[in-house]
Amino acid sequence: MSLKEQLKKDFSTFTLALIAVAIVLNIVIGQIVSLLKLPIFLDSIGTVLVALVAGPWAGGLTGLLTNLIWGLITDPVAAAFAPVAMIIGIAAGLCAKYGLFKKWWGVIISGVIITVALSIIAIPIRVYMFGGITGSGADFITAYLLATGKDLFSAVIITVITDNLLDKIVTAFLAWFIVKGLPKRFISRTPRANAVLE
Amino acid sequence: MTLGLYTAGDSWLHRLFPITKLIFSLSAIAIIFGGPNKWLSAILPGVISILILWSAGIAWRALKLIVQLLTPIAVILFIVHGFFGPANHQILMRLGPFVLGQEGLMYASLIVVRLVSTLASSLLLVTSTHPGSLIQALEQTGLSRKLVYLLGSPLLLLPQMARRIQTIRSAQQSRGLETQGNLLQRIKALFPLVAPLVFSALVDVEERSLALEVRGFSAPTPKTNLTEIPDTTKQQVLRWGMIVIAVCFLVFEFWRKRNGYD
Amino acid sequence: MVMIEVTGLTYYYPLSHTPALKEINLQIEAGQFVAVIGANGAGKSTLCLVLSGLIPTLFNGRMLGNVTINSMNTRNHTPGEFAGRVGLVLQNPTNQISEMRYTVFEEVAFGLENLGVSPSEMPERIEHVLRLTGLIDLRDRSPFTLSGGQRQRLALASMLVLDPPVLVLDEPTAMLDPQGSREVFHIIQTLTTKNTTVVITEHNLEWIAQTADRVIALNKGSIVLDGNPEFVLTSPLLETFGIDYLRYTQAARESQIYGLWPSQTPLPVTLEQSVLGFNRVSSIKKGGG
Amino acid sequence: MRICAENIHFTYPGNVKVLDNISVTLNPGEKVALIGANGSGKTTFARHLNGLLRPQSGTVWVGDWKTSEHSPAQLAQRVAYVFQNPDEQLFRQRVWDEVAFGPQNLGYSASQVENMVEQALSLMGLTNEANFNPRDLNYSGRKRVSLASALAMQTPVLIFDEPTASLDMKEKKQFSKVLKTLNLENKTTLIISHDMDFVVENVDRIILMYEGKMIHDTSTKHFFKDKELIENSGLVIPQLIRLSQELNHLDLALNVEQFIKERERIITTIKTE
Repeated sequence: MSLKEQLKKDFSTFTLALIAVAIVLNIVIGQIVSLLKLPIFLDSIGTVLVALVAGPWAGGLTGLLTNLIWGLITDPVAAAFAPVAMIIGIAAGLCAKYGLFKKWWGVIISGVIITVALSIIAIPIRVYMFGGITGSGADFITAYLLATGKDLFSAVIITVITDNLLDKIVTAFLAWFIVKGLPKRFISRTPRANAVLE
Repeated sequence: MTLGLYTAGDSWLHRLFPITKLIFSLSAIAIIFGGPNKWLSAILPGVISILILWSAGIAWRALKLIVQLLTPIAVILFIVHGFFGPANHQILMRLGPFVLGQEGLMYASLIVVRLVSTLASSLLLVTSTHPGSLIQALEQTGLSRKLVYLLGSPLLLLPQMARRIQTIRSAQQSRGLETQGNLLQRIKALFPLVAPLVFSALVDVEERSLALEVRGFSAPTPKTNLTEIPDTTKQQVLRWGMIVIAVCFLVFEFWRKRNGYD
Repeated sequence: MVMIEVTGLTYYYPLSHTPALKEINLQIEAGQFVAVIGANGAGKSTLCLVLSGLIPTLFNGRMLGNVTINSMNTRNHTPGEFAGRVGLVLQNPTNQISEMRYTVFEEVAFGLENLGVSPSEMPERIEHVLRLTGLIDLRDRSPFTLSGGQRQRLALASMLVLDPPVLVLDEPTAMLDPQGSREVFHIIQTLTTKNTTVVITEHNLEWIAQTADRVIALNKGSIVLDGNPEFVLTSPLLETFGIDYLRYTQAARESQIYGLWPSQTPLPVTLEQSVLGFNRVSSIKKGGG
Repeated sequence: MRICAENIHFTYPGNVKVLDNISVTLNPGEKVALIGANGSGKTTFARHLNGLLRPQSGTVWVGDWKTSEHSPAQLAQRVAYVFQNPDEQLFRQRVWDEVAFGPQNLGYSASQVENMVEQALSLMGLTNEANFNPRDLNYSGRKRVSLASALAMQTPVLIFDEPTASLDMKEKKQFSKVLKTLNLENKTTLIISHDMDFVVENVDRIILMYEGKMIHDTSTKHFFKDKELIENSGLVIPQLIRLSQELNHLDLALNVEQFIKERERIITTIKTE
């Protein structure tokens, strides 16, 4: 199948409606997390879900657009991290494609891979645009590391990874459970989901 | 929640073709981060943006937003880089065991100025443009309807889904789910709240896609638009002008760096 | 003129080994108003998807037989090509809003824009359907501020503006309150006077009895009864297919056993018919003294 | 268990008055329907009965508990509330586990939970679907799972929001049997519904709400006597009631059996005349 055909198949009207819904899930699920006062974000669960059932490109697009829309309606700063959100979707989609989302330990590994992948993009943005600071609680880690004599770059690397690892593993697990609970009728519309279900 | 940043109005800025404002913001951001003379490139676009916002009568709102969004970052930036900046040499002040360094402060200031400028120029776009108009303008400029759908429909879907969270929470509480209490209880409540939201949204996807199909969303015919947002030749020229200026700045800076002027 | 022709249709959803529809043969004339009834899981919704040309192209299932709608074989044409030729209204009014437009007026325009109708032609057509559906005063409102019934009327308007010769409705009132249902029924009824072919699945048998030209009963994916409302809705078999009788019919059926319904009179499907029948017994008894 | 609402008022932010001085008592063993147009305040009122909403003034008693002093999760021990849309609550991979969620939350032991689940599944005719993914069932199937998950909690009070929407004849008959069983167990049931044909055949008492007020609260039999009131409130009058009215019956029939009795009475009076 040529790339063009694959893209056409990956972006049917069904997939488009799915991506639109997933973008909204990314944005609103934060409300549940803050309702429960949990120390995670879960703001890429829709992205990972789409990546699992519709492939890395669709996943990447979901992440990218989520942050652009965020930028449009609540905080333009979020738009700066759109490439990061995109990488999360692509990485998750590739993990699924190569069969990592079949066993629980594979899901943990995927969470780690996603974290590493997003760090590669997030770190330069954080350092060059924001001087390593994002105005969240994670900045204390950066401050502490700088105080102990680390350079800015390594301080940010450690911060980004510690800040994201738990969140991305939890996200990967939730998305995995959800795909396993999808109805047959839905799965039949998204053949890629079979790579997740044994 | 949906149209959080947009401020309704009828100023000249509001009436501008959205793409003109978009190009302004993008050019400004390019110059802020890649223009020659770090400080001047960082400050100038911000000042121009604020002046424009002021003439459109929404400068106060934009400034308030800037303060709101950037204060935490700015404060932490000054503290972190001021006291722990890796490049600190010149000592300005001692506070117990902590040392305030000039290099760190200058670096933090530059970042803050850049962020203020960036935010001001993007707020110029988003506070004066209804998201719907921006998306329609993108469509008029040739963006595919599929992408337009992906940008547009989440905006309108958001409030509905946000309401659904409340219903799900009530439904699960009625089944005895405790959503407050200790950390373990709260962790346990996560899946029963998240999963119905996701599942119910996904169940709707099929019906939503069918509804789009029967209204010709993927019809092979060329599309038309009921209304057009007016654009002018003047604005077209202006847009190209801004792009040219931004590119010139970037090329100049690139050339300067290559020849070792820094 | 035959508008819809189904021959030897059997359809399996993907991953399913039992057919959702089995050996269906069906001809629907242009302008006919057909109601489809059946228990849950009998295949009503699947039939709707077939008759609107979305099965087989959109679903990866297996289909035997052929379906032609307005002389177009559904195997050879994409849903995009059927848009404007077949309208489809679904259960959930909210899911049918495009979420791309900010007013009722623009929402109705969405389909016209997709089909490339010239902008100068649009306002007149839109105003016409907004009047027809009683939404003209709400033209500048956001679709999201409408009640369920109003939204469903908007979904109808968005289909009707495309002027499709065939309109398929899959339980359009299932999620509405009585007031909303009444409004939607009223609009659909006006279509019977036009030459639109209408296929509707609906639980409200009383309304079907008053409105439909023809009723088709499905059971486990097969057509088991097909005829005018009086014939289908009073069939002694109806109960075995898991379909309720109208209370009028039920009352007369049971009254018959006690001689309280005239033996030569067909069972009623409307209030008027029941009143006539029951009163006849009283007058016979009176006359016979 | 008795539920008692005393002078409840409730206003949503933005000054929309939804409940205007509502007082009502629901007794053990009573089957009550709450009807009225959308926006009349039915749901808002019902959500006061299990503590999802707290009265801004007035008191709601569930047995000897005030709802204002207990969380909805605690009140779930006494009141089960089934929401209209099953998709907004189902989340587990198997029907069995889904139905077990409520009893588990209420702290029952594993063997008790098993018992409660089996009973509820058999009541709703879902025993054969116990191992299915709830989302592989069609909408009415999912609806029945949500009903079963409330029944499994074995609470003395049950509230159902549009329980029969989308159910077909057999499924409705099944649910009607469930209501009778609950009634025999002396439970209090409240049904919010637009399905008037179902309501008249299955409840003893009807409460009609209009713009935040309870404008009618009477036995089902009595309810339809006030023709004007019913027509003004936009209700669908059940077929048999309409037929009885057209035939000038003195006794308005709630079901076919009553209808036939009345016909027989009329015919015999004609004969004896």
